[in-house]
Amino acid sequence: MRATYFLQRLSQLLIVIFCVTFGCSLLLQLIPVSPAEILLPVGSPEERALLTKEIGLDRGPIGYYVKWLSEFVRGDFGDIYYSGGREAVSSRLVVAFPRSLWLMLYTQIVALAAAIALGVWSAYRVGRRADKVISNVLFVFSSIPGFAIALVLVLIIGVRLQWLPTLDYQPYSAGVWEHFKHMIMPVLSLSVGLIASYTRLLRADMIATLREDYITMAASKGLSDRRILWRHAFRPSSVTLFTSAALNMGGLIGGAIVIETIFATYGVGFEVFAAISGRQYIALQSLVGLISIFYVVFNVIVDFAVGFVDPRTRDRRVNK
Amino acid sequence: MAGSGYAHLRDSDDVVLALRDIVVEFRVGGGRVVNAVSRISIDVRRGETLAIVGESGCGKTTLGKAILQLPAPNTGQVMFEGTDLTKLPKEQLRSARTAIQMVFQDPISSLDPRMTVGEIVGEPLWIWGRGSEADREAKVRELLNNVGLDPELVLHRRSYEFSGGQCQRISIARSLALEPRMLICDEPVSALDVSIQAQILNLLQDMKDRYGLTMVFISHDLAVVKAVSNRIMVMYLGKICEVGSPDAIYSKPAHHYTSALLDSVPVPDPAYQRNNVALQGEPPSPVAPPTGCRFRTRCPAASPLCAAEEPLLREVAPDQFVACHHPRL
Amino acid sequence: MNTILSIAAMNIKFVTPRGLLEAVHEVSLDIPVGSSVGIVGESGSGKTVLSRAAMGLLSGSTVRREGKVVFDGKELTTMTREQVRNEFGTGMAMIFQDPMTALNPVRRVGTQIAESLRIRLGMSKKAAVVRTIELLSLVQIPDPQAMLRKFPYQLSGGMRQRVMIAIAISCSPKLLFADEPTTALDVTVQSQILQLLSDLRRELKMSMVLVTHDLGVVAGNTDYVAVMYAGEIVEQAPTSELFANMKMPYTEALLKSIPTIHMQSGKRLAVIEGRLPDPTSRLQGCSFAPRCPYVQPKCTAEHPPLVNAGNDHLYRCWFPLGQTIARKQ
Amino acid sequence: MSTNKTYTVPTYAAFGWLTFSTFLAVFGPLLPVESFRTIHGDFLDAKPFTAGHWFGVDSNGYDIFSGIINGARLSLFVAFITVGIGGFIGSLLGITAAYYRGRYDSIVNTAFNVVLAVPNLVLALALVAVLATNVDINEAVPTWRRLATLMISLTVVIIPILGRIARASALTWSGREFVVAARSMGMRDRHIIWRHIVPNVLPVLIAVGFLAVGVVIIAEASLSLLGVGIPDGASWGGMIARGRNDLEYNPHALYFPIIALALTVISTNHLGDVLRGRLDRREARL
Repeated sequence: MRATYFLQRLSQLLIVIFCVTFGCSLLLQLIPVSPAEILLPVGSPEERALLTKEIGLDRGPIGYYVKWLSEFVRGDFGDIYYSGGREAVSSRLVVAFPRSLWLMLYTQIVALAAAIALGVWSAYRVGRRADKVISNVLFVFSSIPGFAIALVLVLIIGVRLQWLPTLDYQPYSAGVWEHFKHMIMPVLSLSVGLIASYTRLLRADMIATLREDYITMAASKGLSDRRILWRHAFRPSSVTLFTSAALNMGGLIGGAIVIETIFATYGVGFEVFAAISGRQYIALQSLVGLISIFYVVFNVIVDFAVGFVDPRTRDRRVNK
Repeated sequence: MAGSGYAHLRDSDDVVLALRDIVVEFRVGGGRVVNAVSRISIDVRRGETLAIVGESGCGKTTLGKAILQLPAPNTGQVMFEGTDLTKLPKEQLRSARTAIQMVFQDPISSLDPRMTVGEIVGEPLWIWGRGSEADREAKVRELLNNVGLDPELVLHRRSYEFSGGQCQRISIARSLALEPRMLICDEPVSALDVSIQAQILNLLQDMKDRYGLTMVFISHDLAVVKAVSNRIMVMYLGKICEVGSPDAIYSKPAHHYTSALLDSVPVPDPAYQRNNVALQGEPPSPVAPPTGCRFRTRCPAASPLCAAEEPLLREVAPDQFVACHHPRL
Repeated sequence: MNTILSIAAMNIKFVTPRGLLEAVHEVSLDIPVGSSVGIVGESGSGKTVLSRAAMGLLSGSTVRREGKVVFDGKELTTMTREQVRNEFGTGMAMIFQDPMTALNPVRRVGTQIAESLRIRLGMSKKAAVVRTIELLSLVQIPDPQAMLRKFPYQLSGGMRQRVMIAIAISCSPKLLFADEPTTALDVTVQSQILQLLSDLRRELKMSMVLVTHDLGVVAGNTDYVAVMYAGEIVEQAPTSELFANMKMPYTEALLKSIPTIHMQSGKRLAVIEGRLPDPTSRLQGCSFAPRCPYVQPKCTAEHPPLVNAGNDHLYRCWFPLGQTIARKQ
Repeated sequence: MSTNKTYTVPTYAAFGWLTFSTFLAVFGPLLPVESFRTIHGDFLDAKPFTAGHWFGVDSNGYDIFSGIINGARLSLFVAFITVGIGGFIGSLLGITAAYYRGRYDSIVNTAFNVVLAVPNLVLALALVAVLATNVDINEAVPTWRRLATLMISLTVVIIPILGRIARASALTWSGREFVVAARSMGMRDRHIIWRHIVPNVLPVLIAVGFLAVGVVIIAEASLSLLGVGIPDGASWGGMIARGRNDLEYNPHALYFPIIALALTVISTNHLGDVLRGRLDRREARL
């Protein structure tokens, strides 16, 4: 039963990847100018014709897509062209990807840790002062865009106080503290909004769970509040939280464009931006394809994680 | 041919509704199929109240909705006044449905919370463009009066301002607006408090007399059914166990399941003694029902024959039919 | 007579947006050791709130509780939460109406039962498993070993209710609260569970409070009955005395309005007119007065006190049934 | 937030701020405020509370106060239009999909998932880049077309967000028995959708729509920071982008648009929350 479900789900997600990438290549055909013209603004017609053939644009939309796909699955994500040369997207990703990955991981860890603590506490104290303060402060933070927080941090901590560097990224190899020093502000800017939204999700679900009969039942067994909160209430309340966290993964990998630009972290998001502003449509298509694969992979992972957290869903989804 | 048999069907002119070999199946994940209703045939005479009784999951509600084609049965005929509803095209079915109306179990879910009572009760008239606006309002007032609500007080209020019993009255008024000839009541009182149940049951009885209705009354509660019905059909796991008049079935049930059901009903009398041991176990899954007689896994009288062959309905007493190899009569 | 639980002058109010909702009003009730006491009432009568408050399970900023609860010689109402918690499981335990919502959906059946054993009784892991299996067989679950690793959603309603009973009796409580333990179940399963409860009560020498809306359930399973209406006890007596000699018109009306399988079919049911009282406003007189067929001017003007008629029979009525007082009908 | 009173001081404040900024957006040009394009050469880098320039002047000589008023018009205009159109298309798709189910539903649902698989900003950026490319790449794209492109892109972002919520809500409402009742009375599907489903889904959509306005305002500002927002950098996002270049010496050029933007988003989010809360309480009573 579960194997059938797994295959079903996987095929749905493959359809999503297909649609995203195929949609991308259709958009490419929509551009009123030949991409070769954009990529080689100073090239001769012969050079452009050669490039058109190399990319596969002479084969029509489907032929082009098939060619792109066969190269994509082999790890050839196309090239980025600039005056006087070209560079493989994959070689740029080798640099950019780890940066985005760390950024995403730290952000999620910080956001989840804070949200679980705050969410459980405020649900336990619902309606009391602590809950109200937490909820209102987080509400305000959830409405302030990440870039605004980033700019204010840069101004105060980076420029005025000079505590942390405002630009650039350092790998682990440059020293652990160096690495973290460059990560603190971007991670904070990204996670403040997430903390707020995660906490709201968890708090709402926890409050609903705490009203369930099985919590009263647990209380009538003579268990302590701490045990009831963590052993009985947290797990069934955390499904929405983890689902939404997993769905953010793709966005954090490829969508943290503004933050990566402000702090010059130059991860995948920045590569996407560079591809768009440099009209590198083939590179863009590969990058968007990669991001959607990320989205899909985390979708599958979270599906099974949810099945572990809440066993009811294992059978419920079979019934749907 | 295996089936539930046709011995209980009556061949007379006043049969309004005749169901023939109704099968309703639901697909669940993993290619499994739930046999909610399997090959049920039954008929209802004009002015009669047929009660369909059974525990949860026996398919009684599904059967009731299949009459209205909500959803349509997978196979089988639904003959209503001589027309087969399963064969009607969409538009004709739409108008055919007006002759059969339904009262639902959940009085709150069956009323749109954003509409006033006047709009709710008048809606069927609006759909079919019956009469002018003034005619319709007069009709709505009359209906509300008939179900025991004061039109002046309720007309402009919304359903969530009312209690369950009042909502059920509104729901009944709505179902009568099109002057249907048949009313299907799906557990109309099981969501209500005891003191309110009797009010609604009496109201249904009154409305039946006033509008000359034929009724199908679906319930899990044998006591409620006894109060309202002329003929009873007991269901178990999508099949008919027993069909007959209430007096026959309640005084000398022929099917072991019917008898077990009757024995399980709590009686409000401390001196009352049960004569049989309670039925053991719970109904098996409708995804993989037992072979032969579906009740055999819990039946005190089960024999190898019951597993091998499905019992057909046969007459054991005048107007009492049972599908059992070893009936109690 | 020894009492295991004694509730004195209990008042419970809820703070709601519409004002104070008085759920329980001046209720006093003693549960004798070893007895089974039924609390009967319709929705909104305060029966569930009363049982939860007696156990100290109602908490939160919206609850206002007054009164005294003495359990087994200890005054719960003056104890700390920590101390009250120490009475749970070993002293008092509760089973709930809907076993689907009262079992934790994400934890295995075995873990849920063993949890009380390990935490409340300090058993080792191994001993807890052994005892869990014993408990599961005690509540007549076939194949208890396999049951340990199951999740509640994989069980049928009856099995879930048995698991919940196993949890409740795991630490051998002296008093068991059963809050509508069979309402969510089918009628054949209901009688199994009621039988199980009464067997266990005898075996484990437990006292029991059975909260239900069904006079039929009360009749066969209790020694004493308290009838509640609008947050008050309106009649209270030993079960056989109550059914033989009803004093309160509400109790009588409730009994008469229940359809039974022994009544003649097609007969009109006796009805309690009107609807359940609004819990946010308390009437000046008797709360049943607006619906009472025997209402007198005094009933609407003055609130009747609880009167003792002898034989442990208490009632709250100015003009009790069976007394030769001229009544306007 | 979770008070029992329906309207609290923050609610009035949020409503007041939104009314005020909408007023500025509509009547801004009629107010006796100098055009935001006027360059005040004498007041370059003037700090806040300078007479005549209460919010100061930035390093280009633009008055920040008139910039904020003008930005209100653009930011709110873009946000309300895109949410309106995107919400309409999204809920049309979502509601019909939920009602009819079957293959149509799975197509719509997959389409929503496809769009959601691409991060908001990436999607908007890519659409802007593709749609705003001219035949002659050296010729500048006209302002109106860039604005239209921006709005179309943001609409595409909004459609699946609101569409999914409309679908989920419509799914629960179409399961209610009153819908079955309506069908049994012979009501036509389109009438059922229009009379029974839409009125019940609408309040949720309006509540979420307020949140979506916040999403669009932030998305537009992000695009501005990346240089592809509302043309001429006249929106709040554009002002933030310009202020960023000079943040060490003229922080007020950054603070004021950020405050205006944050207040607006806080207000729309808060109003969305209040509506949501009222709905939840109402549902709870049903």
